[in-house]
Amino acid sequence: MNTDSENFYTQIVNKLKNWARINSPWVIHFNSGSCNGCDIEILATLTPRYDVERLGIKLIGSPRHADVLIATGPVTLQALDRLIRVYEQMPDPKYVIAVGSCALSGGVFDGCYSVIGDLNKVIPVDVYIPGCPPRPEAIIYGVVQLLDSLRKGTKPSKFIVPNDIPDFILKEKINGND
Amino acid sequence: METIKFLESGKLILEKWIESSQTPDENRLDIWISANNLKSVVQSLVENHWGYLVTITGLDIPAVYDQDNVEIQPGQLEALYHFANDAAIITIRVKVPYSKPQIDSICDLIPSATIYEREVIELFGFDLLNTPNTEKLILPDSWPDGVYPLRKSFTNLQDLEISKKEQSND
Amino acid sequence: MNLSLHPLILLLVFPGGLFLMNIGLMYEWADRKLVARFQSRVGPRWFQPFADTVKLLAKEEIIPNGVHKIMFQALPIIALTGALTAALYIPMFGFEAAFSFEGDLIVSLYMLSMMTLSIGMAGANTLSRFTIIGATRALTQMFSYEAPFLLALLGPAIAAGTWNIGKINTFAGENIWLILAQPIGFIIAVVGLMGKLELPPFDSPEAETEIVAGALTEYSGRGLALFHIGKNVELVIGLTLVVIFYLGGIANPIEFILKSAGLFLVVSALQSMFARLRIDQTVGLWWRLGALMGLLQLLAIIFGRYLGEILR
Amino acid sequence: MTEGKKEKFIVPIGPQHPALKEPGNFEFTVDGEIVTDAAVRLGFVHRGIEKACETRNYTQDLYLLERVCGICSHVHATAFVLGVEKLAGVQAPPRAEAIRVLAAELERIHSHLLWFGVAAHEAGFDTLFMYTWRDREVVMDILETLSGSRVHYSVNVLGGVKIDIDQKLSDLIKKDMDFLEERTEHYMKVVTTDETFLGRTRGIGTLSRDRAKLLGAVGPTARASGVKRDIRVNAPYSGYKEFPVKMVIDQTGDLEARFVVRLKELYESYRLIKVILEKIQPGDIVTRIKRKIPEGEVISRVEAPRGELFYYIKSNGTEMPDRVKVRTPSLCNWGTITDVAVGHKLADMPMLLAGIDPCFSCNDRMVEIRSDSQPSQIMDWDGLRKYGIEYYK
Repeated sequence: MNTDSENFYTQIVNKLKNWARINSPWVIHFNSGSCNGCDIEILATLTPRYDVERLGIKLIGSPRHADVLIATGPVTLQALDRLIRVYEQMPDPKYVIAVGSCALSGGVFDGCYSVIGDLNKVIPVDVYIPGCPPRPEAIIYGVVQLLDSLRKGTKPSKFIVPNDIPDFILKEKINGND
Repeated sequence: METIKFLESGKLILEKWIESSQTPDENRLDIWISANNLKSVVQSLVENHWGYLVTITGLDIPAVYDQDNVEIQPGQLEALYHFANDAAIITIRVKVPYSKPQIDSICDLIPSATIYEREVIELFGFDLLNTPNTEKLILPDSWPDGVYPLRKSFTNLQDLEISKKEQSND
Repeated sequence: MNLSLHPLILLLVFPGGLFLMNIGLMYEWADRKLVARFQSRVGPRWFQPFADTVKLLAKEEIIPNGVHKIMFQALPIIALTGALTAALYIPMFGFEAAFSFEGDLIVSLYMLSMMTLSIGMAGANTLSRFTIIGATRALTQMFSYEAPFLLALLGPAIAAGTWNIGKINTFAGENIWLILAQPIGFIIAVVGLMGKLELPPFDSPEAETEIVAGALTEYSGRGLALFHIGKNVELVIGLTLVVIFYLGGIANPIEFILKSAGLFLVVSALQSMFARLRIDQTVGLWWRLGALMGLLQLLAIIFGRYLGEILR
Repeated sequence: MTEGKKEKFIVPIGPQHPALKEPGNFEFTVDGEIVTDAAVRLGFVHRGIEKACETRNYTQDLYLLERVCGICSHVHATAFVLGVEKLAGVQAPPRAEAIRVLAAELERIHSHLLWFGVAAHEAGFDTLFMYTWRDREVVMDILETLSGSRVHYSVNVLGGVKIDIDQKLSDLIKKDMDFLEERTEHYMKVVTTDETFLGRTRGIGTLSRDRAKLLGAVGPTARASGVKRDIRVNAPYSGYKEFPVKMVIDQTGDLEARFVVRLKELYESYRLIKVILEKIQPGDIVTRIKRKIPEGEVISRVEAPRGELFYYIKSNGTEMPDRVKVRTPSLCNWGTITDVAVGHKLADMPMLLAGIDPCFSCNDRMVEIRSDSQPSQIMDWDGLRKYGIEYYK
């Protein structure tokens, strides 16, 4: 009886923890050699048109406060140490999202002498978002995929966000102009 | 027409140091000078308020070998100092050999040149005399000394390690 | 509501503790939502601050190298306790205060300052440069807004002729709203409150563009959560104080909610309207303008009372 | 603290720093809140593209160079394309030149609005940041409709452009320009009248005209100090010969002037885009160009949103360039930062940095492309490369 009720309480606490984690991912952004394209699009997700705060996502500055690391760029040798340090400074549990072709494979910079090329060689990545750069919608979709996998209780299996999000905004605009 | 006037006045200023010159484009003038004269050339340009320093470009001219692997022409480095005045561009070109790649720093004349100088020091291995700052600017901290990525002989860091190992094996 | 409850219950359940924390979280949500709406965004969902707090509590707490460990862990608790204790002297939600005595205004104000003090010490305790600069700024700012804020609250106190928050509340309820009688004091009090809570534009102690997250940069998990809660509690108390003093007091919960909401709207609008002030600009503003205006108003009130007594 | 024992410590801003969405390390030595020394360390985005480019031909390099910078990708491509076209002796058709200018001006609008938002954010004025970025989405939509991508437009190809505009799009752009003009008026008012904002910009970071000239400042930074440097006017290239722009100049040289100059440039861009859309002539948009570019050297200068962009391209007669040197505008403006920073408050630093509109990716590009004489070598995979090297030894 005693152990049962204990189990019950731990279950509830765990559920609550998980719920909180899903609903409050604080994100830190690190640029390790990106061309800015991805960084701008990440920043754009904060702005009125996309507004990720409605999902509880908050972009913060200190790695100590962060849950999710969004890294862009092909990991240059100079940024390597910092990237690892930022990752290590983050308290557990922590997740990593790689944004942009460069962080996936090196992109156009693959094979350059001062570039490692694949974020996964340096730190474990949970979600990849391809695109050069991915649209803000794709980035939000990637984060939501991470949250979904948390909801299911699994650490996200390597999930790659498809890059075929329809350009509904454009079509709307042009059609509206007719 | 102004451009041509600018170029002519520039040529006039620099006349006594010119070793050879050419005009590859209507708004450009390339001037070869000897490395010793660089400072006086730049000084006269600055004093006459002829344009501003756009950048310093480094070029690597690798050594040429004949079939028997004998060096016909030793490897050279070339530094190009681009000065622009509206549309007119004067390029001052200095050639130095690999063995003694020494050029006078022009930072005391043009303070902003330090960034360009650090760049060519790192990437080409120029030896800029009296340049105020030789700390690494662009390359990673872990970069090995004496390896200049923009020289033609450099291919890749991994290859560098392989060839080092091979040398030690020999 | 004069039940004789154990002081610990008063501190931990109502009016302090659980109740205040939850109200604080609601306030934070309202604040963020309003700012988001002013910035033409959708803004967070209603349970957002709650989720943030639970998540932070559940997270690993990293104690950085080179800090005084006990201090590092104790400071968030001290900060929160200070804020909660202050709540005991304030007639929350239209109920009477848990404790009250002549002079509790001063006590509660200084309990509120514990928060800033703890943040300052927390910043100085960690070895990061950002935290040290953040701590310096937090303390500098405290020294500058504290005096004008106190002067602004002193006005109503003198008008009411008492140092007891409860009595001031009754006085405010019976007389004309003091915002009309002492408009300058009201402005200083609201702006002072924003300075106290380090809300924009007075958020240079935690200016993320300059010094990451200020004094709290190195805090993670539980410590950060406690500081957050403490800040929210302070927000509740601060707003309540201003409502009591300047908006005609609070006699019942409905009045409390309506008046607080109104004041909140003003504070949020002010937050989103200005660029961040530099720390020296903040200090300058407070001492040159705030303190002077506060003093002027105080003199006017004293003179008015004196005049009134002569006429009588 | 006793006298003479003032503690100084270094506050690094970056490389991972919320103010700068891009890395770059500034070390400010601080005495209290006052900055006493400033140093810069770049290289966090140094990708050293050149080695991977050894086997890339001119067309591939075009796409690579676009990715030097995600904000001003079009100007990089334009500078490269103009240089290569000059080397090859090819002239792009007038319609193509006009479209290049159109894209460049749209990019300038997007870049300036982006910068304006970021600068407002540095100033702690998040509402303004949100508003500008909301309006920026209008330009992003135009660019996306025009080219299919929000960031790397790939408008240019060697010998012309690959996108065309039709009447419908042109009407849409005109309408949006009117909208943006109205919004910019509003921002202008904020920048010149809002007290808290002026407190952060007026009289801060003043760069005198002589200093700006000596330090080789370019772009809006130089123009805010009264230096007449604008390649679009000084040495008109591409479509700017046909569609001239006016140079925007301010004299004060402080942060406020830089804000004003950039906002005024926005007006100029709106006007120019409307003119182009009115006057653009029908015709081809691309001419043929040979894969092999004749031997030679060329200098190509264009005006990026941040200032003068300089390309030096050396060709050796093959399909691949021998050397490409890129000098980006931000690099020139670094000098001004280290010069101006001393004596200011730490709180002003983000604003100062933002004032020059730094672009770290640009600085660290070093896309120095050279070619070896073995074009057939496949260099993409490590194993193959090592095999290749050993084979050729």
